[in-house]
Amino acid sequence: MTGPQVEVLLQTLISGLLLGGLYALIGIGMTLIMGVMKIINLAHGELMMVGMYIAYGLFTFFHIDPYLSVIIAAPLLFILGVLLQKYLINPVMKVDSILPENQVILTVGIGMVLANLATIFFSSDYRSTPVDYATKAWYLSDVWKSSPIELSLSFPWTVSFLFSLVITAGLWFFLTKTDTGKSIRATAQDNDAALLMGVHVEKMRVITFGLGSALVGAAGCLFIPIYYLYPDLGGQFTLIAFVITILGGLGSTVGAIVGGIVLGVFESLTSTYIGMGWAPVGRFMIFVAALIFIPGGITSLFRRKRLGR
Amino acid sequence: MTPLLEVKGVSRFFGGLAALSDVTFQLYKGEILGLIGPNGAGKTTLFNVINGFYPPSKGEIFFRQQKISDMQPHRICKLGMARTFQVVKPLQRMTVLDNVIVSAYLRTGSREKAEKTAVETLHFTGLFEDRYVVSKGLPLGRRKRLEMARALATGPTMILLDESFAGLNPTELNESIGIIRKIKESGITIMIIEHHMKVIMAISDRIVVLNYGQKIADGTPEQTRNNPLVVEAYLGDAQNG
Amino acid sequence: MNGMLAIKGIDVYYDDVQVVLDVSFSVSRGEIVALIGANGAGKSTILKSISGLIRASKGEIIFDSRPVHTLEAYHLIDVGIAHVPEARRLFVEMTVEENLDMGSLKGDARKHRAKTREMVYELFPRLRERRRQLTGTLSGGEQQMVAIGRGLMSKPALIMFDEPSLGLAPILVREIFAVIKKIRSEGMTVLIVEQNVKQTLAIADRAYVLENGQIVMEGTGESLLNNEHVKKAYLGV
Amino acid sequence: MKKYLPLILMGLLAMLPLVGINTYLMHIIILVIMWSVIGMSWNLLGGYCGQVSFGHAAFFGVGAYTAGILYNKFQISAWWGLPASIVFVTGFALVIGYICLRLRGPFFALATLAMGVILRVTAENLSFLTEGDLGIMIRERTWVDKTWYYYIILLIAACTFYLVKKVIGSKLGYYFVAIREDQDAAESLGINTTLYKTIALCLSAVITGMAGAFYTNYMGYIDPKVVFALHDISIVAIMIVMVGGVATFWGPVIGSIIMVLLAEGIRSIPNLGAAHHSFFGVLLIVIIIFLPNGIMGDNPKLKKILRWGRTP
Repeated sequence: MTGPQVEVLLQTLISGLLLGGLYALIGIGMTLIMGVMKIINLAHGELMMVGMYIAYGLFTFFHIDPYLSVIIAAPLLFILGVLLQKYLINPVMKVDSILPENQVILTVGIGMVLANLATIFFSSDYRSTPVDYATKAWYLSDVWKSSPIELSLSFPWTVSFLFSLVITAGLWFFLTKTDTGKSIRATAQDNDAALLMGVHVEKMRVITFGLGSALVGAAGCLFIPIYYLYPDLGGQFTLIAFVITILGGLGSTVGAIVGGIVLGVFESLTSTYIGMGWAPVGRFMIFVAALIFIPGGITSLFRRKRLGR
Repeated sequence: MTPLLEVKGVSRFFGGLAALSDVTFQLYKGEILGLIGPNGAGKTTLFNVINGFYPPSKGEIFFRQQKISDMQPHRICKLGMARTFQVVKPLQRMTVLDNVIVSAYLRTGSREKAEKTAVETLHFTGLFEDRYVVSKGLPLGRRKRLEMARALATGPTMILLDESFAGLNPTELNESIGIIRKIKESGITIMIIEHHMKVIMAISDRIVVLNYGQKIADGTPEQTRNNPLVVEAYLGDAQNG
Repeated sequence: MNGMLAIKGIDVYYDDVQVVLDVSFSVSRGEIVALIGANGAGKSTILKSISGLIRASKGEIIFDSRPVHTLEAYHLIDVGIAHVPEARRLFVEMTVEENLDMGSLKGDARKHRAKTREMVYELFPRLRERRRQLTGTLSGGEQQMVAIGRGLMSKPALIMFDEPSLGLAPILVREIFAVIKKIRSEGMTVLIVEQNVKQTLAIADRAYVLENGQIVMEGTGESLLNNEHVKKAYLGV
Repeated sequence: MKKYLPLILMGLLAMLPLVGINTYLMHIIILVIMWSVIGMSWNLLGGYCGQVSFGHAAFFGVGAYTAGILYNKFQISAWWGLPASIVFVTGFALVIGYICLRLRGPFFALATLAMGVILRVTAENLSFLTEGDLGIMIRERTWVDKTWYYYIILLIAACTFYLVKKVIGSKLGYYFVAIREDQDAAESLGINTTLYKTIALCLSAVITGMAGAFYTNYMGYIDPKVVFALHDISIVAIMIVMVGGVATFWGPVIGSIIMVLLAEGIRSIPNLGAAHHSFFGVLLIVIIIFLPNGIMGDNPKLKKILRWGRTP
């Protein structure tokens, strides 16, 4: 490989990794909800879109930095998630119908309303937050003068990535070190056993949906410095989240991180080497391949090794 | 005489744990074979392996001299082996008659013929009165019998019954025993999992006992009853007590 | 002896199928009481209705002279009832220690968590060695130990075991039964459901025999052990 | 009487153009009939066979593009798209079925949703074939008057209705419902569930694809965002069935009347037109919570509510 080729490849891998870190945050929210509630939330991307509009609004009207708006948007999304779960999703889970996919269709309805409300309030124009650091970047040649190749690290991408790492670490701490976190994991693994331990399972479901929404809302705030915003962007991210969960294995947080990164890198490679417009196709090729070849997701490969005696 | 069903050294692992290990037995035409064993001994797993839901991890199964251990359940059923489920699986929103018609369609494409077979089967199993009831609303006893009716309507040579008597009241129990005797008279071979010892001892020609996934006995009801291994498996040893 | 748990004429339905018919019995403080009977007799269902996983459609369940059949399942552990469920039902993607901790989420149990955990490790030294291991990777016997330990973590007054010997090799079964006896000697009351009739009756003070969702016989462990009907019910002798 | 209802209705509908109705009304009726066709086909797979598809736009789009590409690239009348779409859509359905039908329940639903998106993105990118985002325009419309379009879609609808009715009354229909009710039980009763699910998918896909081919001819313009739309095609197809009645013959017809009129109604109200997705979404939520099996499917329940309303 020639120098410039290596440069392109490395640059592609770096962008892929950064993107993947953000994807992981989106995927974790969905996988948590899927694990605990055994439903697929097709309004996930729309919740992210709501988070982005909150960050956009805070920036435009109050000049609050998007990264700072995480601490406002995430709690708001938490409340929105709790309300949705309590008053819409939960009642439907108890309804008997011919098609058990009712709850999935319900979340589609929720997503439609959210996207449409955004159109009504903000019109369907593309928006962005023109932060002054948007084009700032670090260059490899700044630190290593005689470097044979040139690589750059975009400032907002890197900061977003780091924030997503911090949030993921915080979540990991919550899930493994606190009783509430453990109760959520317990509910996902065995509903009845959790009840026997005195876990208020219904409450855990509500909290989980809130938490999943807050996570994806936070991801929205991290995306806004680097991405355009428009009301219909949600659907695309719902699918991304779903592809990640399939890739990583349903309900597995570690899987979601791995899945997110794999997807980010793969998409980045597709857009560099095949063309920008094809990135979504690459995304779904991975998805289809995962469905056919590793039905349990990437984590199932590890697990088989660990449990296989 | 060649056996109708031949299970040869079948093992089945789940995540490294053996639910069945090296199970071998034969079943001859016209027999009623009882399959017993304590809870968790692997009886239902054995049915699922024979009927094709799980491929065996090791070993082979032959039915009517054909290897069926690599076939899908629907092909095994077409070959003439039908089963019932321990946890009844009626097609909930269909009527009793429609449930049985679905099965009868296995051997015919015509609605008239399928309905005729279904009605005959319903008479045979005493469910005719309930034919227009939506099966969701059927009491358990009838649902268990619907499972049997459905299996019979596929025109089987052999039928696997998984706890068709559990939870029945004494009247229903006697009716079901009567039906099983009638099934045998009609020339269909039966393999049955059952916990009602009285029933299994009374109707079986031969009994296979499983414990921890292994076959620990194979013989007549009389032999089984007096087999110390079986007594221990059921009552547990009391050396510690 | 004073009555601790009293079951008064409960009926339980699964969907619309009746599995328990007008069952009444009682457990006194410090006793080991066994429910025995064939598969499908309704034993597990009775335990589940005590711990609130299934609701009895009729009848009352009184524990420490207060009705508990109206409580939500997650409150039962607060009144002092622990249920070690059939097939163990561990949180397989959690470590041994996390599983134990799940047993002590509330009140006093939470305060004494570390101390109780030590007690469990004393009881099952093997668990201490494996405390960082995921429970899904343990053997059946070890898993049963975790399940029992998890039940003990809430420091219950009454602990209910559902088929603790299920799927275990005879030597392990003996070990588990010895532990159950020890648990009682430390002041807990035990209600046990088992298919392993002989060993269960050997440790039980009293037992009830269930058939088709009804109690057909009761007596001391010893008297039932020698009862011809019990043998018949199980082996059709 | 009830037996002849479809025939009588057909007769009345066939005479409709003779009455002389205005072009706009005719357009609405054509849309209603086209959506009934899509609804009936979705119902065959989702309602009867229990395989909920979120990606029927994939089949609609492939049908539409078959017609469009035949016209645009091969200079043949786009009407040939109707027969040709049968072949192409079947091909696509087989591939999609191979990938998605191994999944159960909501995962099937999501996989089909992804398929719809894959096809849209592919159509956007394969510009040499599809003209990409520009779309394909049928420059010479066959008729100015809508009457003939009306008769063609009416004929397709009548055939679909007859086909669904025939299928559901036959062995095939019994097998579909058996699979919906319990896949394991169905398999153990000798039903090759993979095969029959594939058959249901292909039938459903082909009918939707023909509706798509008709759409190209009727509207004279297609682009990927329109014919592969998730919300405006795939979800509307589900809603028509959900609203009208899951696994009923008339449900999709009733559902499409309601949905088309609702959509047109909302669009015609000034200032509210933009909110039509919100109305759809809220309607969907309300239907799922209160009438989970649709208007026809929950007749007894609806009656009870009405009765309860009358006696305070």
